[in-house]
Amino acid sequence: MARRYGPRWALSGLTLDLPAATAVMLAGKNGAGKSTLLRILATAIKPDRGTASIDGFDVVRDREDVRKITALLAHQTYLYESLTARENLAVVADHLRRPRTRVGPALEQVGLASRADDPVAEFSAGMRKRLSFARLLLQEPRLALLDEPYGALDPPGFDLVDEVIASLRRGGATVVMATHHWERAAHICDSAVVLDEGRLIWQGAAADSLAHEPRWAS
Amino acid sequence: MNGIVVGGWEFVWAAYALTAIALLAYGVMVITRSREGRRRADAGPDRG
Amino acid sequence: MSADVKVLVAPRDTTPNALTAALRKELLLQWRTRGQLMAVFVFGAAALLLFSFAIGPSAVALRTFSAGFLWLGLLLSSTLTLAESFHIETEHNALEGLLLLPADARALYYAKAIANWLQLTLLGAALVPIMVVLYDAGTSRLPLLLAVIALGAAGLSAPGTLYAAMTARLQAKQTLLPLLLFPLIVPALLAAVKATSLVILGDPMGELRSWLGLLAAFDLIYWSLCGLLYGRVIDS
Amino acid sequence: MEAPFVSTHRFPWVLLVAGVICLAAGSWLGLFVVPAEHYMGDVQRIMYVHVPTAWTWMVVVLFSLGSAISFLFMNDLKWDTRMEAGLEIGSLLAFLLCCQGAIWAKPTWGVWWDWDPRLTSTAVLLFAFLGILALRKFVDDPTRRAIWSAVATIIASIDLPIVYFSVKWWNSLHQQQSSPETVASTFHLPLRLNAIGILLVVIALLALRSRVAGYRLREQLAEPPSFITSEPTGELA
Repeated sequence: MARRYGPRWALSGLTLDLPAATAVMLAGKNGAGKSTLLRILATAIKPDRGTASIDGFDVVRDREDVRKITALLAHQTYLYESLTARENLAVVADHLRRPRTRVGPALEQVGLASRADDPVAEFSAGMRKRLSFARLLLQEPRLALLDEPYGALDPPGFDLVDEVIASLRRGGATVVMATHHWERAAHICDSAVVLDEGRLIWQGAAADSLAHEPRWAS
Repeated sequence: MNGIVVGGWEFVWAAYALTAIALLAYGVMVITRSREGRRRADAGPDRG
Repeated sequence: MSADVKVLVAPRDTTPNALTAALRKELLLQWRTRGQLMAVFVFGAAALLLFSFAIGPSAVALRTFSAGFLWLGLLLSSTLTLAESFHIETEHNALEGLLLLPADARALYYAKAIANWLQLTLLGAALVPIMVVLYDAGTSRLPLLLAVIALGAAGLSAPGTLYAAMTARLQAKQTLLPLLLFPLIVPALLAAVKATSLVILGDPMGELRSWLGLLAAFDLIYWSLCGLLYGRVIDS
Repeated sequence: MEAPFVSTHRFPWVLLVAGVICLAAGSWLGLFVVPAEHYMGDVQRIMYVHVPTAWTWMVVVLFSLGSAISFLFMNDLKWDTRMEAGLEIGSLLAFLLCCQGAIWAKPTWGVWWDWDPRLTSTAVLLFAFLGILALRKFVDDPTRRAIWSAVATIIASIDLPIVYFSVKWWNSLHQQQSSPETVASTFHLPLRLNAIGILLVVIALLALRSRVAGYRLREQLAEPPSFITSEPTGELA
């Protein structure tokens, strides 16, 4: 599978196996292709070469089916500034064609119940990230794709991320997390995959990734 | 209609000249570009 | 993922269909950003004022061209509202967020086009009193005038929404949107201006019906064609 | 999406030469041999270049529309290069038509622009095509640029007949009796010769211009690095 950005190859020649209901850490330097991989899995972008499939659904041909079972926490928040936190989630619930009853609990789960009716324009980066998490939880994905989940969060926020990942896994979902906080992530993930220059250079149990110093850690 | 239009050759020449010049200029531009493109393509096919 | 794991999908009966969900969002967004619509209205009114300065104080001239000024003012304002309608979608990539849920692209298009149409019709109606005062262009057939404004606004919002989606992320979007939109809506502009002036200045030869027919045909063609092509535009 | 194959066949040169010969012959006949038209006098000779240009322009617009539709269905960038050629040459021909029309209108009606429905529609489509060419300049990703400009080309081309009819009605109050196309039969030879001539020239230009676009695309779409296996697959989750 490969994805091209103009003349530069962001992700090329990658073969990857992610077992079900596990948490996988995706590590690698900036520009290693982590985000590109997540966006291809989430069907946000199409691979230029090769194929990828989730649960047997091809990310290009069966895009709608893949989208039904995946959820992406992207760099961008996917939120509407002028709407309140509750309204943002209500919009998502409507488009998921599900009742809005899940909006309240999702807000509580990410600790935004007190700010539910304030417009997102007044939110800090950390609170927006929490709201994005709530948005992801609403989708009840079978495959959660998290791009830098710890980004812009405060220490209590880190605990929230671990909690959310744990609750996703309890629900039987698989979590793929691209992150630079690999010491912390290694503790809660089962396996780890390391990318460099768009190519897979190491794969194994998350604990092992801490043991020896792979080249990318420097 | 204002009867027989007398003369007007300058307008005729203007129309023909403009068309000829425009097509010629565009043709030259396209031909040079396509030659240059081909030369660059032959020069570095393996550049990737 | 082993095949025997059953996927528990929540019940979907008590929920809106794709179009109403998208429409609900659009109307909510428009209510929340109504301040911007006010600003665009002031812009349109200022444009109408400038037109009268350009022509001069002769009441007769102003009155005969009042329909043209109204539509020019609305056309110039429309590029602002259309561009803004997609700025809120691309600001934090909310549109991609919806598409990944998944949400149906065609429903999103028609909801946005309808919202833009409502906004433009509202804008046009709000500019009518300005026109009546500045150009002494009153009419006893106000409902007919509003109908013409609504039809003309529909002709602007269908292609306008599509081109706003295309140019939303480009740097030169302020120039590209009008550059792409204005040549396209010439028939709608001709028909709308003609119909409006027939309503204001009287319709001795009963031409209004044929102009409204042309406007309706234009709307029909572009509301269906743009809906068809929208998926490809935001998909890439 | 695959970079398009660029042919290096020599047929455009043959067409170019043949076209120029026809144009020369047709123009020579139209300018010197054929008698002046009874009402219009010598000014009418502009028709021998204006009418063929108009016919060829129509062909180029249909070619662009066809290329745009083909690209949307087949996703093959070679159609995108052809559409780009069609858009550019279509704009050139439209511009020429407007100039010729103005040059013809001045001595005939005393004004540079007489709002003839055909000519006005050409001018409107000229601005539409220029807008699409501008759009192509601002979109970097080749796939997105191809899809967006194909969509815009389809929308603009379908608008052409609507513009024609709306201008025709709009302008019907002071419609002139004779339209520039009423040409007596004895004048057909220069007309046909020029028509064939300009058509051949334009086809050659289209072929060459789409090759230029093809070369540019090949440079922009770098080939994947050598170590890529032919069809890597990623079985995930």
